[in-house]
Amino acid sequence: MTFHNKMELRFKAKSENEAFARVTVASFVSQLDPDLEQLTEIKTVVSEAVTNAIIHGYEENEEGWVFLSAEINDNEVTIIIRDEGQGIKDIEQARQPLFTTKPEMERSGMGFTIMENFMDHVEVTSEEGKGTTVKLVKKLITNPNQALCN
Amino acid sequence: MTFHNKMELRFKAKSENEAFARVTVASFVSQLDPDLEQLTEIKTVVSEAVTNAIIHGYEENEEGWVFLSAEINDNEVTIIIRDEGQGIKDIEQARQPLFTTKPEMERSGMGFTIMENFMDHVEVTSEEGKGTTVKLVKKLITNPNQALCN
Amino acid sequence: IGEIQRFLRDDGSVKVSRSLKETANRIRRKKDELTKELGRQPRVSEIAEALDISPEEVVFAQEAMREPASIHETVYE
Ligand SMILES: Nc1ncnc2c1ncn2[C@@H]1O[C@H](COP(=O)(O)OP(=O)(O)O)[C@@H](O)[C@H]1O
Ligand SMILES: Nc1ncnc2c1ncn2[C@@H]1O[C@H](COP(=O)(O)OP(=O)(O)O)[C@@H](O)[C@H]1O
Ligand SMILES: [Mg+2]
Ligand SMILES: [Mg+2]
Repeated sequence: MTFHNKMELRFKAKSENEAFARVTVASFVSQLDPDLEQLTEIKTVVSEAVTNAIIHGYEENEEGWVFLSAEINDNEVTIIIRDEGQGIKDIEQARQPLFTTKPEMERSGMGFTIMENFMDHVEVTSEEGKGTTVKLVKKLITNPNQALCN
Repeated sequence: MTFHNKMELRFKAKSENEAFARVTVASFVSQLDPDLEQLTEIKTVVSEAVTNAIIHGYEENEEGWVFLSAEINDNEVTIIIRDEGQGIKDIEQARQPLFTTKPEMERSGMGFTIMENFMDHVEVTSEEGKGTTVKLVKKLITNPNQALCN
Repeated sequence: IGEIQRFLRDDGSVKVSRSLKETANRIRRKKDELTKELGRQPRVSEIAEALDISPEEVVFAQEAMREPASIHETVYE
């Protein structure tokens, strides 16, 4: 392994911080020089996971903390988003496309599906009354010349 | 008090993270939509304090963590940058304009002076062998119309 | 006098939201230009170099495209 970097962040469960979290992770990942498409994918999944923590985990109680870490190992990024909110009863069901417990809020139920589509690996652990952790891993194509040789 | 927000961050003492820290704070503070000049001032002081933690506190030992928090209370921003590095022997001397212990690195010795000029309040605490904490406070002009009425 | 200075300063000030939006527009134009030129999506560094800002600043400014930085701006501009 030649390149390693890590950051850990926590912020209040306020909807204003969704954009903040997205910029923070994207700016950290920009050290790997991804292309703009990959960067947009990462921003999108961070958005989805952080929004879930805020509106489902804490039901917008701004006292709650959202925990976020990002780690770079060579060209692989691991992002962990965690809350200490209400947790998920049935994770398998929650991950189904279109499943949502908040249809009244115009939620699409596509959050987890988007994460699965844009990332190489998505791991969800949760305990009712304790909170939820989402681990997201993605290998970036960081050097176009290298990609050509594969 | 009507608006409150807080974030806490830590990251490895790598020079790559200086730009990351600067943009992270800028993106957090931009929730207040300050004027560009004030945001530039904040980015500059974060740069100076984080660079100090990395190159003086840890002497670029990448194992070290730099701790950064930012808090908004109405239009006042408080930024704390802390390291657990080697600490400062004589704080008063360190804060003098042009004083530097690393003249060989083309350091200007103006870091603390810049912080004092751009912020309303600068507090430095340090213990040799334990680390250094820099607390920076600034009131932002967030609404020009309001300023007119004063 | 303090108030007058403050007034003068405010009068000449540029809000961050506006400045970011301008940078975001430059980024979008550069991105389209480079996509055509290279036949692929540009990398963050390629945009950053072309506009002479850091990759982190590219990310930050790009965000201004997605959402207005303040409600004030949505309503009044
Ligand atoms: N952090 C979380 N805490 C509690 N419940 C969650 C969390 N994340 C997701 N969920 C549950 O999983 C469901 C599906 O999530 P998602 O696919 O993002 O769709 P949506 O957010 O549109 O409902 C949510 O409706 C919610 O019930
Ligand atoms: N976080 C820190 N840990 C240890 N020493 C520090 C730290 N920050 C500043 N110093 C000391 O204070 C001096 C003055 O800092 P500064 O005004 O930023 O100038 P410069 O960084 O150019 O030397 C430094 O040369 C260093 O000796
Ligand atoms: Mg969702
Ligand atoms: Mg310095």
